[in-house]
Amino acid sequence: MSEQGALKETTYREAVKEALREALTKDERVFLMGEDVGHYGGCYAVSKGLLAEFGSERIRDTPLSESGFVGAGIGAALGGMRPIVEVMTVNFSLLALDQIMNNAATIQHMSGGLFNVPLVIRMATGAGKQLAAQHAHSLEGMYAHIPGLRVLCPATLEDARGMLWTSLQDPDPVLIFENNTLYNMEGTLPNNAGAVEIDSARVLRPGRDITIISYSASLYKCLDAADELAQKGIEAEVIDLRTLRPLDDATYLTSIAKTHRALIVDEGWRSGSISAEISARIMEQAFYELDAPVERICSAEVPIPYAPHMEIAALPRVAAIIAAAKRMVSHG
Amino acid sequence: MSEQGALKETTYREAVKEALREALTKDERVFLMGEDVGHYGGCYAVSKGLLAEFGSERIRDTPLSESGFVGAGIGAALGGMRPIVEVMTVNFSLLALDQIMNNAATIQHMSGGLFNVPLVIRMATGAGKQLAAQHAHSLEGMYAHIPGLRVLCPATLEDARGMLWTSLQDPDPVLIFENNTLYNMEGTLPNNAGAVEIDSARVLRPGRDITIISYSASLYKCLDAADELAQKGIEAEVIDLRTLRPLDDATYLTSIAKTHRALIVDEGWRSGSISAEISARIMEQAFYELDAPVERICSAEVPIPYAPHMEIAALPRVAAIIAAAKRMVSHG
Amino acid sequence: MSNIIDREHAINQLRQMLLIRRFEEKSAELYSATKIRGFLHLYIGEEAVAVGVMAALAPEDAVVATYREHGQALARGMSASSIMAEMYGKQEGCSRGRGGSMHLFDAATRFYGGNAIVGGGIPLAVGLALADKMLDRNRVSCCFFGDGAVAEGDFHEAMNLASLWKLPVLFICENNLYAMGTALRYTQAVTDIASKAYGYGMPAKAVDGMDVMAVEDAARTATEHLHQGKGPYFLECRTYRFRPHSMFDTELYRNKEEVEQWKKRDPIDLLSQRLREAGLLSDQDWAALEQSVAEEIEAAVDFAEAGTWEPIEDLTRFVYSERRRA
Amino acid sequence: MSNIIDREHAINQLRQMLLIRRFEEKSAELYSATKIRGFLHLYIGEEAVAVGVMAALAPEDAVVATYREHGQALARGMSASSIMAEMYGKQEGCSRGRGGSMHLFDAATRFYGGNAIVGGGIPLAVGLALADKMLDRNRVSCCFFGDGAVAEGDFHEAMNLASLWKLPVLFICENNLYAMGTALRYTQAVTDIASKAYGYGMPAKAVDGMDVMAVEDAARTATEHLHQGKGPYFLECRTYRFRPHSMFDTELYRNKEEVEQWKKRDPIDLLSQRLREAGLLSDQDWAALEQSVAEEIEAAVDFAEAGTWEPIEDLTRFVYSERRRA
Ligand SMILES: Cc1ncc(C[n+]2csc(CCOP(=O)(O)OP(=O)(O)O)c2C)c(N)n1
Ligand SMILES: Cc1ncc(C[n+]2csc(CCOP(=O)(O)OP(=O)(O)O)c2C)c(N)n1
Ligand SMILES: [Mg+2]
Ligand SMILES: [Mg+2]
Repeated sequence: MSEQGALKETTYREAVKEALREALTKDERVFLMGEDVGHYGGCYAVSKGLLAEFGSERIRDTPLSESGFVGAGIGAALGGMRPIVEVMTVNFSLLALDQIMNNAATIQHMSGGLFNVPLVIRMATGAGKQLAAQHAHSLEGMYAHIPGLRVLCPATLEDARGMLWTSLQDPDPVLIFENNTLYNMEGTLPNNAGAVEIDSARVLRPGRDITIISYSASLYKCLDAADELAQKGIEAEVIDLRTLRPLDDATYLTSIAKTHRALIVDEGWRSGSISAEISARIMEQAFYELDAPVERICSAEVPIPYAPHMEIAALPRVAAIIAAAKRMVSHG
Repeated sequence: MSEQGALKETTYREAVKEALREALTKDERVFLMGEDVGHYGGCYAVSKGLLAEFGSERIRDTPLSESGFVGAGIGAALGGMRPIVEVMTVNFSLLALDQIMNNAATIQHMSGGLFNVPLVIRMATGAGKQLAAQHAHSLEGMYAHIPGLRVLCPATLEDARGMLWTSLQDPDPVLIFENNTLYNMEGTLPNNAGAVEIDSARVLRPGRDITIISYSASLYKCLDAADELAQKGIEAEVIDLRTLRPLDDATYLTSIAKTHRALIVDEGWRSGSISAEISARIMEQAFYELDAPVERICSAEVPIPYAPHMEIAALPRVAAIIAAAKRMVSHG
Repeated sequence: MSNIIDREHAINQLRQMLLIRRFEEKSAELYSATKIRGFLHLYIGEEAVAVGVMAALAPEDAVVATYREHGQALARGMSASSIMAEMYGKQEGCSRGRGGSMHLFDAATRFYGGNAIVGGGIPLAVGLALADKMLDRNRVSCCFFGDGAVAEGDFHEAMNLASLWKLPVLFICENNLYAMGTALRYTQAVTDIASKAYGYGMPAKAVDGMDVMAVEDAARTATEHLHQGKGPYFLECRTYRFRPHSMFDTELYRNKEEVEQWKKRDPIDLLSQRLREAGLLSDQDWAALEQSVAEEIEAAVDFAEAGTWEPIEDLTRFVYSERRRA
Repeated sequence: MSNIIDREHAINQLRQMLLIRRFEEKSAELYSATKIRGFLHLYIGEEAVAVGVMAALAPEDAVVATYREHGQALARGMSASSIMAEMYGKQEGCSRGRGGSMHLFDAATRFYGGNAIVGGGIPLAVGLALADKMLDRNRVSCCFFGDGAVAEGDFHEAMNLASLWKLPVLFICENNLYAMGTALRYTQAVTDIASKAYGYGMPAKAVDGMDVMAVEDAARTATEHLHQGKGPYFLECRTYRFRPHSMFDTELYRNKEEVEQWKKRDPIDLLSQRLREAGLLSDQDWAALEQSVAEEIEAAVDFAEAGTWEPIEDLTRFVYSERRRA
């Protein structure tokens, strides 16, 4: 960490844009490609203004051809460029999953190390805006199942600003998931904010009684819950996983060695979620540390409905986190 | 179970073909569609002969358009047919995942129950034939993450013969995964073999010392391991999950209440596998029953290599199952 | 122009376009009032396409639409009330409040949804047509999609399947020149969309999508072709979106002049003028139309307002069918 | 026929085709001997396509191929030894024994693999060409794919992207009339594949894929077009697979007569006859060719036999790069 510069007010959206601007400025091989990143300004206004700044070759609008332009991004990476491919949202990335799993994640191993794919793919993820079943998936956990990929989930302004550059230095494909509800999040960043490491999880809030493990937007529900729990005298330690693949086990295991209780909060569907993987790893590596079984709070296993009350009911809630934490701490 | 008829020698391949023949004969709305199911006779010879028997309308060769013909299968199901769509192997199904997740699995909930999708999708899965990274995926666990789908993994001749008809009676989309190494498996079936229930797991081998939970081809490694363990005086109970979604928790929980130890064997990549989900559920529902932490034996987290020794090294091995079981039983 | 003679029909077409227009103007209002949430994609300017095409379909035909489907749903005969209630998220809505604006469904009119994955609905129409063919039902499956969808693999695969298997699919491309904020010239190497049908051996026609009668004529020609079992038909309707792509769009990608030019060809004005010139539409007629449309929409809003919320306990219903094992 | 004058070149083309032929005959033998496992897709009968096209490529150009790529790899200049060792699964193989027959890779010749997902390699070629264009390198990216791949969405999306962005991609469709066991007439509504290029605004030509000189001429015309920055070019090579799709194929879908008819147009016979008629190939010349090819293949087999197994501890190497953070 270089010395911190003066703080400036900003938003998650601006932080991502700053990261893009920095990358495009520093490295000529970097370009941004995706649907509506140019003339429209980005579906979430993240790339607004960059077309004028960097031109249509480097801020490249694509047709609706997710598989085609993700595959083209892989090829461009093989050809010496450093593409940032934006898939508008994770919901549409299923159309490109064959390219991501069978090419991007596989070529290096399958070629015996001859070729690597320095590609960054950004996508918006998550529910919360009443966009209904086909626009509310949280599939970052599913992507974390695939060997050969790195999966990042920037939850803070610092990570939104800093993870992109580090990802671009990585010789392998990196997926960055930006939760759509975070773009308007406000906060401050040092003027000289820049690259951050992407290998470890971070303790967002220290505590002694229970470890709450989460990532992305759900973290803020965990922090709210932790505040309320504190008033009840329960000190929850909140951990931001930051990177879903490869997982940093050490950080949460260290915490559990202290708290002896773990609760995982995950916006993905419960069965086969990344939270299941973490629970299984705790079982395998910290079984004898546990004073209570690890619990999970995930989204209901339903396509996310449009109606506001139904959508809220389908997602992890602060009240549920508090209730679970209390139960776990009181018992055992 | 109706009274058992005389036994006849058969194979897994023949059992699936018999199931197809029965379905095509009994229900005019049933048809089989996929790549090379007709003139070629099926890439694994499963549908060999059916074209001559049922004609090219009902044994329908498709172009290489996985997304297109899976989507067409969904539409045909909505239109009153009972399509059996064969996706040659799970490796290619990624191209159709958008249709499977965003349409087949979602339409009923999203339409408030107005429309349902009575579609069966069959695919071959698994490694073991030196087909290398793009032809050796085991992604049934990934599909089991998706609400709205039923995911079946017939491991026995009985299930290969019986699961299809039951699936066709289901008003919702059912995915049937046939491990490619099982097609040549020989055995006997009663002449009157037919539909089987698809809701519950089954104890393949009773035991008192440890519960080994698995599905599909890996089960045979578990059974071999169990035989060897028996010689060492360790009685392993082997459970065939049969259905990965929805999971039948009761069967393995009942077993664990007896053995107090659970080992899960899964050909999928370890992180985020179905075995993680099962481990997490045991944590949540049987924590206090456990005398040792639940363990998992999965495939190495690598694209499956071509070289024979490397492929074997990447997959679950009998020796590893035995070693883990011994360690778990001896300890704690 | 044959239809002009049939005044009743023409007036009905005009009323349907007006209903869509006013319904969406009201929806935009209600969006600002936060009664409607999520994405709201307005069809304003494109009404002639849905109204013209639906006039050529029979009740037993099937329709698959996109997330911009209020027009198709209304023109197909779904009630404004059930659609408005859906956008309110009320359980009296056509999809129980689960789908919202992008996912309107209706069994009675065989309306297979609002699909919000661009191109994702096209293969469904192929399958619906396949079912009809295999069950010897002489019906049409009609799918609507935009110019942007033409770049998707699903478009290509579905076009080939429908033509290869000679299925009765009516492909309606609503070419409004933009895919969200990306102009057609930035998404297609060949911007003459209808011409692409020939690569699939499919008859195709491009029609003025602002002229409801031209659209209806072309659609009737198409459905006749389909009913003769000659395989699919492709119809490109050249139209324009007067409003932003969705309520979040700041329209940086097109200029006001272009929009104004197209507004001069407003499909509702075009038809009403034609009727007036033919002496078939008086000021009173028009006022009466506006009146009845206003009443229908008011009733729809009242219905939606009076609607109830689906109980949260029902959240997990319909993930799987309740009558397990058909 | 201009090339016929260049005897040396013609003989070299003949030798390359012969090398591929004998290499694959040997591979089939070794497959039966279980030295080679997995899928083995033979190119026998189609040699003129790879040999003709590669002659038009420069060393700095890039190639993306399919799982049926022994011919492309050899014609591109990869050593028979590294390919044979790969099929043996030895670490001296071009892909360390990890890829096998379907996944041959080589950095020196910019051979970006054997891709076993039908159509999956096509977008990669588009990206490779995009990189060249953005880096102002006047190079060609050439992708090979079969008639079956034309039905895939990836084909459609990649064709449009390449043409839209005027990228130097050479699309080579190896039309051998079958996708595995499914005849072209069962996979394409329009079986004239070259004609599809026009829907993407791409120049295209169909050429006799059994005539190596015709293929080379057409490929040179194509690469000239590409080097002038005029965008992509589509070349359909009409050829035929003499052998089964893979070693498991029982060929129920085609009859012996058809195969025999095509064998009369064996690309190797065609060229050698032409050379003999022109008095440019003597029996001794032929014997010498066979001899040198046999020696090269024997050496390759020896190399593969002598090869070593990658240590199992290396299994997890190259999932991620070892030099983390370039
Ligand atoms: C597969 C997919 N990619 C991207 C999107 C986001 N998106 C929604 S509408 C749209 C533009 C579609 O344009 P067009 O097909 O012309 O239809 P129009 O909106 O003009 O009616 C985009 C990019 C999506 N919904 N689905
Ligand atoms: C996406 C995908 N679907 C199916 C397969 C199985 N498969 C392998 S080769 C093949 C036929 C391909 O035919 P074509 O493109 O004409 O190439 P050819 O084998 O004739 O050279 C099929 C169906 C695959 N490998 N990938
Ligand atoms: Mg449009
Ligand atoms: Mg072929």
